[in-house]
Amino acid sequence: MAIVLDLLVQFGQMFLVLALAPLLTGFVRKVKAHLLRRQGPPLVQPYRDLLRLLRKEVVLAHTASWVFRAAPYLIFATTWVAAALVPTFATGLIFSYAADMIAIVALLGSARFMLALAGLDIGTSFGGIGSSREMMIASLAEPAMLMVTFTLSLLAGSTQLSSIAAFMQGSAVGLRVSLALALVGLVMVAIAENARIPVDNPATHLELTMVHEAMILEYSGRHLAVIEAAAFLKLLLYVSIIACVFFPWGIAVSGQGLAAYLGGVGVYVLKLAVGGFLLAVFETAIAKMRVFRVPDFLGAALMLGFLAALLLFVTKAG
Amino acid sequence: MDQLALDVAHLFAGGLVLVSFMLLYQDRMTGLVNVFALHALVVSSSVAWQANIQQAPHLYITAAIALAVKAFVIPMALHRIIVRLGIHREIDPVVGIGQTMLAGIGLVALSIMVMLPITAQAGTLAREDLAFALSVVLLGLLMMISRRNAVSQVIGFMSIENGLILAATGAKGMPLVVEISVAFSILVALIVIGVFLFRIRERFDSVDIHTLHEHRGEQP
Amino acid sequence: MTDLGSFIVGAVLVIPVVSAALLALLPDDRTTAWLNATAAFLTFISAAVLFLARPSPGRYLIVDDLNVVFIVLSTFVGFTTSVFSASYIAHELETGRLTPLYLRFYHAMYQTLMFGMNLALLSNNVGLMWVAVELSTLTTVLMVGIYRTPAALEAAWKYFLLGSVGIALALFGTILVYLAAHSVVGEGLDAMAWDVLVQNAPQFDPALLNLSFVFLLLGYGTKVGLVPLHAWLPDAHAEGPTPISAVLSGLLLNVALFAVLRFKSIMSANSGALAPGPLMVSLGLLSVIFASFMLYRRTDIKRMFAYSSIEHMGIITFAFGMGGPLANFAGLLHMTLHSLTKSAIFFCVGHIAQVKGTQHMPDIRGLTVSHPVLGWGLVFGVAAIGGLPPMGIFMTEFLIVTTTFARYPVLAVVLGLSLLVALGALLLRLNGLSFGDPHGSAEPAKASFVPIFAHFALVFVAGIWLPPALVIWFQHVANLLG
Amino acid sequence: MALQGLLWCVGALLATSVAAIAVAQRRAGTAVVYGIALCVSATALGVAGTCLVTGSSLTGTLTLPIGLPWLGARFRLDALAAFFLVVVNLGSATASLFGLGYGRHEEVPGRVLPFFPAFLAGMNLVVLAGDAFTFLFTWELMSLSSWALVMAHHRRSGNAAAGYLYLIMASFGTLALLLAFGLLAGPNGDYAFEAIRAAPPAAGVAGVVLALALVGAGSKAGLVPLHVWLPLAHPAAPSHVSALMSGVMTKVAVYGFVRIVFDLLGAPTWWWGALVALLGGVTAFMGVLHALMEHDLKRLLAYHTVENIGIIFIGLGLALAFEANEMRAAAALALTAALFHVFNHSVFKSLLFFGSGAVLSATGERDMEHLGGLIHRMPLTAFAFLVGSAAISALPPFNGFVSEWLTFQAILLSPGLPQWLLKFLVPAIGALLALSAALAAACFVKAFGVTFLGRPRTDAARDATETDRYSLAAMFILAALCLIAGILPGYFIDALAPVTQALAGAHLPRQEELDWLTIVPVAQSRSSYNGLLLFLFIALAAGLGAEAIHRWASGALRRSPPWDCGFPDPSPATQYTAGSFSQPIRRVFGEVVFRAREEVHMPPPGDLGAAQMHVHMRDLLWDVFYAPIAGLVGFAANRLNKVQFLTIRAYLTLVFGALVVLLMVLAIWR
Repeated sequence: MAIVLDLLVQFGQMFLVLALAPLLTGFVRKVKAHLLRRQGPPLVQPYRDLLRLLRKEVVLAHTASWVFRAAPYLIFATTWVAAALVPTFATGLIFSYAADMIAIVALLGSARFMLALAGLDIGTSFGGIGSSREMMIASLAEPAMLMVTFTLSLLAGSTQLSSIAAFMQGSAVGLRVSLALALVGLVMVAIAENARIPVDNPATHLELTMVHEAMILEYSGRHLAVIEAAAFLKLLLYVSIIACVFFPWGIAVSGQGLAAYLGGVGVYVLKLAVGGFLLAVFETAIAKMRVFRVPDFLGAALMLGFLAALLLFVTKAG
Repeated sequence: MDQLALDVAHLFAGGLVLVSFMLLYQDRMTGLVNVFALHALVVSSSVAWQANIQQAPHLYITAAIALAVKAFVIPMALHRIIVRLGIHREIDPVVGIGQTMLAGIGLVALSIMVMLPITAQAGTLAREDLAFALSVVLLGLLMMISRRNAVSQVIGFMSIENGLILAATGAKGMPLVVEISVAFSILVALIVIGVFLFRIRERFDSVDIHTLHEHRGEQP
Repeated sequence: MTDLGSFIVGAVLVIPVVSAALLALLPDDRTTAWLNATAAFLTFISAAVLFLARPSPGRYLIVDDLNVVFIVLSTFVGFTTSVFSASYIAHELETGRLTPLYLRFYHAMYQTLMFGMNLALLSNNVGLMWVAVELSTLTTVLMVGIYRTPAALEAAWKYFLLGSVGIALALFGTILVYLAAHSVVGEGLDAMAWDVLVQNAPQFDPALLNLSFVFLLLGYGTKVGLVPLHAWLPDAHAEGPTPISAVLSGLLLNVALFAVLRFKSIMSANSGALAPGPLMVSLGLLSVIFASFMLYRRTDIKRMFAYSSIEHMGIITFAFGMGGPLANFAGLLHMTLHSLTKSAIFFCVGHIAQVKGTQHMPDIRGLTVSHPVLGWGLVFGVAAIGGLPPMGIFMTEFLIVTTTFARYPVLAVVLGLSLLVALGALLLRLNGLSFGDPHGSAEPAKASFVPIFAHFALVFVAGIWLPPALVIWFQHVANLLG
Repeated sequence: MALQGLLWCVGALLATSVAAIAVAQRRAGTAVVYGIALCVSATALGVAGTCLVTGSSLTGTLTLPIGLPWLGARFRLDALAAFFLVVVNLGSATASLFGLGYGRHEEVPGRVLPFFPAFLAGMNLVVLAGDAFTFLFTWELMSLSSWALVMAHHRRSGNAAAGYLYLIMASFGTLALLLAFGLLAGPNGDYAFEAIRAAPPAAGVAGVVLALALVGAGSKAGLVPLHVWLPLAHPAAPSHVSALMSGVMTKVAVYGFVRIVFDLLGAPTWWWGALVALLGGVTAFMGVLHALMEHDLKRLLAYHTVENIGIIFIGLGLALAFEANEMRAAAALALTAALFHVFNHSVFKSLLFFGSGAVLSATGERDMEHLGGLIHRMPLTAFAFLVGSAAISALPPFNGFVSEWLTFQAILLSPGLPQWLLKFLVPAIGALLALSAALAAACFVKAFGVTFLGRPRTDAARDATETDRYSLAAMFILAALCLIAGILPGYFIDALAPVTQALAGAHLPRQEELDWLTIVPVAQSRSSYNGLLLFLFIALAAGLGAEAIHRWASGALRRSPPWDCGFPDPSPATQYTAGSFSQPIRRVFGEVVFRAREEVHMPPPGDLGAAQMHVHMRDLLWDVFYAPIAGLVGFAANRLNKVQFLTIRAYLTLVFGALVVLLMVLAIWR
C-alpha cells in the first residue's frame, strides 16, 4: 500500500513538472514583454502553441532518416526523466536514489547528442551550424556543470540531489565562498544550456546568430511540439535545481503527508516564479554576445566551478 | 763472457732504435732505402749474435734470411720500383720531420715506462732490450702513418718486422722463430709485390678514396 | 678412444688440405663445386665426432670444451656455405664474372681457409695459432680480391695492410706471452702450450701479461673487427664473393674472438694482472655504438650487414668482458646464433644481388612481392638479427641487458639504446627492400634455399627450446671462462 | 585444469597460423582460418569467463620446458589474468566473426591469415605468462605479429612508415620493460614472478621500476607523449585487426602495467598515483582534441583509444594514491572503475572499428569528407555505430557512462588524501576528465553525423550497400553488450570483486543483492546509480509521449525538399563538413594546443575565383619529443659516416692511436 502511495507521489511529480514547464516559459515571456512596455502573449500561450503544433501536419525533408523522426521523442523522454528526478516539492521520494546529479547532467547530454544529430540529419548548412555551435557550447558548459556538481557533492558528501538538498536544509552549511562561486557558475551554465540571452536568443530567426533554433529549423508539426516541450522542461529543470539546492526552504520530506506535500508544491511554484522573473530581468538588461565570445563566457563558468571545487578540496580535511 | 755477451746484444738493440730514428729522419727516397738496408743489417747481425750466445744454430737461418731478403733483395727491388714508377725523390711527410722525431722520442719514453714494472728477468733479453724492441715497433708504425708515400710505408712495416724479430730471437729458446720469420718475410714480399703490381703511385690513397667512390656503392 | 680422437683430429685437418690440392688440380668446374661441398661435409662429420671421441692434448693440438664448440660450429657453417656457394658460383660463371681458372683458385682457397681456421681452433700452441690465423687472413685477402675490379682490389689491399699490422701486433703479444711463461715453465714448446699456460698463469709476471694482452687484444681484435680496428671489414664483405662474406662474418671473426678468449682466460687466471673485462667491455660497447650509427647511411646491402656484424661482435665482446656465468653463456649462445643468422642473411643477400643485378639498396624494392621466399627470408633474418622473438638472439640480448643492468645500469642503458638505434636502421632499410612496389627484374631466383632454411630453422628452434645437453655444455664452458 | 585448456587453445591458434601459410591462397582459406579462430577464442572466452565468475580453479600454475632453459616457461592463471583473458578473447571472437565476412574483401589474404591467429595467441600468452622472460617474449611476439598485420597493405602510401614507427616504439617499450624486469629480478636473474613477488624492491628502486613500466606499457597503450605511432599504425591494418589492436592490445598493455605495478612492485608511494593520474588526464584530453581535428574515420577512432586509455590510467593512478594511503575501499572503487572501463572500451571500440570497416569495404573510403548519408544505404550498420558512439560518449543508459561515473565517484572520494599535491592535482584531473567526456560527445556527433547522416558527398557513398551478415552479427553482439553492461552493471562489478580483492585488498559491496539492481560504490546515502531504472523511465516516457501523440495529434506527413533559405543549391558540398563542424572547437583550443592558423584567401569583389581557406596545425608533441631525437640520430650518423671514407693511412693512424692509448693506460694504471 505504502509503495503504491510512494509511486503515486513520484509519478505525481513527473506530471507536475510536465504541467508546469510551459507555464514557466510563458511567465518569462510575459514578464519580458511587460518590461519592454508591451502587452505580451497570455500566460497560457505556450500551451496553445503546443496544441496548435500537434494539430498541424509534419513537413518532412526528403533526406530525413529515422534518426530525424525518432530524435524528438528521445530528447523529450530523457529531458523529462531528468526533470522528474530533481526534487521539486519533496525530497527522498522512492526513486530519489536514482536522482544522481552526474546522471542528470549525462541525461541532458544524451538529449543534446540526439538533437545535434537531428540537426545534421537533413544535410543543410543551418543544421550544421547549429549542431557544431551547440556542441562547442556544450563542451564547455558540461564540464562547468560537473565542476559545480563536484562542489555540491563534496559539501554534502553525496551526489544525490535529494541528499544534497537535505544537507543544505540542515544548519551545517553556513555561508561559504565556494557555494557562491558554484551558484554563479550554475546560473551561467543554465543560461547557456537554455539558449537564453546573452548566449543565444530564443526569439530570433536570423540564421547567423542562432544556435538552438538552427538545429530545429527543419522540424514542424508534432515533432516540433515535442521538442518545444523538451525545451520548456529543460528550463524548468535548471530553475528547480537551483531552487532545491541553493534555496531548499519549504521542501517537504517524503512521508510527511499530503498537507506537507501541498505546501511544498506551493513554495515550489513561488520559487519558479521568482526564478523566472529574475531571468526575464536579466535577459532584458543585457545584449546578446557574438557566438565566438561564448567560449569566454563559459570558460569563466568553468573556472568558477573549478575554483569552488579546488577550495573545497584544499579546505576539506577528508 | 756472459755479461759481455749481453752487453753486445744490448748494443745491437740500442743500435736498432738509433737506425729507426735515422729512418724517420730521412727525407730522400734513396737515402731511406739505404738506411733501411742498414736497419736489416743490424737486425741480422743481432740475430746472429743471439744464435751465437744461445747456441741456437737455427737462428742463423733467420739471420741469413734477414740479411739476404731485407738487406739486399728488397732494397734493390725498391730502387727499381722507384726508378720504374718514376716516383719523385721527395717523400712527403704528413707532419714535419721535426715533430715526427719528437713523437718518436715520446714513443721510446712510453715504451720504457711500460716496461718498468716488469720484474722477472726475461731470459737473455733484458727489460731495456724489450723496451728497445717495442720502441722499434712503435717507430715503425709511426713511420707508416706519418708518410704519405707507399714505399716509405712499406719500409716502415718492414722495420716493425725487424723489431719483432729482435724480440723473438731475443726470447731464449722460443720455438717456431724460423717459421715465423719466414712467414713474415713472405708477408713483406707480398706487400712489395702488391705495391709493384697495383702500380700504386706515390700514395696508398690513390687506390683509395679518390678513385673509388663510384665503385663503393656509397656516397660520402 | 683417444687414438680414434687423434685420428679424427687428423681428419679435420687433413681433409681440407687434400681437397684443396685436388681442387687446385682438377680442371672441370661442374664437379668441383660438389667436391668442395663433399669435403666440407666430411670435415663437419668428423668434427661432430669430436664430441664423442676426444684425444688427449698433444704438444701442438688440443681439443677441449671451449674449442670443440667452435670447431663444430665453424665446420657446419663451412659446409652449408659450400652448398650455397655451389649454386652461387654457377650463376657467377654464367654471367662470366668468374672464369673457370679463377674458380679452381677459389675452391682451393676455400678449402685452405677451412684448414687455416680449423688449425687455429685446434692448435694447442700460441705460435701455431698465430701462423694459422695469418694463413686464413692471406687466403681471404686473395678471395676478396678475386673479382679484380678496382673496388675489390682496393678492399683486398686495405684488408691486407690492416691485417698485416694486426698480425704484427699479435705476434709481439705472443712473444711477450712466451717471455712471461718461459721463466716459469722453462723454455721450449711448453711455454707456448695452452694447457700449460693456463695451469701456470698465476705465477706469471703480471706486467708482462698486461702488455701482452694489450697487443693481443689489438692484434686479434683487428680480425674481430672491433672499432677502431674495423676499417677493413665492411669493404672486404662488400666486394668479395658472397660466400666469402658469409664465411668472414660467420667464422673468421669467431676464430679471432676465440683467440682473444683464450688469452682472456690466461689473464683472468692471474690475480696480479689487470682485469681484461673493462678493456673488452669498452671496445665492445664502442663497436656497438659506432656500428649502429654507421648502419643508417649505408646504400650497399652487403656493406650494411657487414656493419651489423661489427655491431654483434661488439655485443659478444661486451658479454664476455662482463663475465660471470650468465653473461658468458649469453655470449657463447649469441656467437653461435649470430654465425648462423648472419651467414643465412648473406645467403639471401647473395641471391638477391644476383637476381636484381645490384647491391645498391635503392634499386632493390618490394622483394616480398617479386621474390616471396627471398623477401620473407630477409624479413625473418633482419627480425632475428635485430633481436626480435621468437628467434634466439632475443634470449641472449635479454640475458645480457638484464644481467648488466643489475650490475652497471648505465652500460646497460647505453647498450640497449644503441641496439634500438641499430634495429631502427635495419628496419628502415628492410621497409625499402622487402616492401613497397617491386622494382627491378622479377625473374625467379635459381637459388638453393636449403642452407637458408636450415640456418633459420636452427635459429628459430633455439629461440623457443634449447636442448638441455647443449645448455649444460654451454654453462660448463661459461664457468670455465670465468 | 583451466590453464591447460587455455594453453591448448593457444597451441591450436599457433598451429592454425602455421597451417594458414599453406591455405592462405585457397578461396576457402579465409573461412577456415577465421572459423577456427572464432571457435578457439570462443572456447577460451568460456573457460576464462567461468574461471572469473565461479573463481574455481583459479591460480593454477604450469611450467613448460621451453624458453629460458634453467627457468622454463611459466604460466599462471589468477583473477586478474582471467579478467583480461575475457577481454582479450571476447575481442578475438568477435573480430574473427567479423573477419568471416570482412576477410572476403581482402586482396592479399596471404599477408593477413598467417599472422592473425599468431596475434591472438600472442595476446593470450602475455596475459598467461608467469615469468619475466616469457612475458617479454610473448609481448614482443604480439608486437611482431601485429606489425606484420600492419604491413599487410604495405603498398598503400604511408603504411610502411607507420609500421616502421610502430615497431620502433614497440621495441623501445620492450627495452624499458626489459630494464624494469632487470631491476626486479636482480643480478642473479630470478625472473619468475613468484620470486619477484617474494622480494619486492626498495622504495627508490621501485620508483625507477614504476617509471620504466609506465614508459614500457604506456608506449604500447598509447600514453601521451608515447602515442604517436598509434593513430598511424592502428588504421593501417585491416579493420578487424585495427579493432583488435585498439580495443584489445592496448588493454594487454594496461594488463602489463597493472601486473607490474599493483602485483609485483609491493606497496606503492603516493607520488606514483599523482604521476600516473596526471599522465592519464593529459592523455585523455590530448587524445580527444586530436580526434576532433581528424577527418579520417579510423584515425579518429584510434585517437579516441588514446583518450580512453587516459581515462583508464586516471582510475589506476587514483587507485595507487588511495592504496598508498591505506584507503582500501576507495582504492577498490578506483580500480574497479578502471578495469570496468577496460572492458567497456574494448567492447565499444571494437564495435566502432567494425563499423568503420563495414563502411570501408562498402565505399572504399576512410575520409569522412567523402562519405555521408550512409544511414539510408546501410541502416543496420548505422544503428550499431550509433549505439557505439553513444556508449563511447558516456551517455546513459550505455556502459561507457557507468565506468566514467565510477571514476567520478572515485575522484569525489579523493579529498581524503592527505598529500597537498594530490589535493591540488585531483580536481584538475577531474576537470580534464569532464572536459574530455564532453568533447568526446562532440566528436562522435561529428563522426556519426558526417559519415552516416546528411546527403552522400561522393558516388562511392551514394552507391554503398549494406554489409554482410557475419559483420552485422559481430557488431550487434557488441552493441547488445554495450546496453547490457550499461543497464545491469552490478553483475560486472561483482565479477571484478576478486580482482580488486587480490590487488587492492578490498572490493566493492556486493551489488546484485541490492533492490532494483542499483549500483552503490560506497554507501546508499552517498551515491548510487541505477541504469535499469533510468532505461525503464526513458522507455516509459518515450512510449508515453509517442503513444499520446499518435493518439491525439494529427498523423499527417508531407515529404518536401529541405528549406534552402532562398538559395537553391542541390550540391551536397553545401553541407557542413567534418572540418567545419570542429571549427569552433578548433578556435577555442586549437591556438594553444596545435598552433592552429587559418589562412583565408578571399578573391576581390567581381573576381569569380574560388575563396580558399587553409588550416595549418602542428603536433607540438612531435616537435618537442620526436623531432629532436630523429635529428640527433641523423646528425650522428652523418658525422660518423665520414669514417667510412678515410685513407688507409688514416685507418692505420686509428690503430696506432688505439695502441698508444692502451699503452698509456697501462703506464698510468700501474
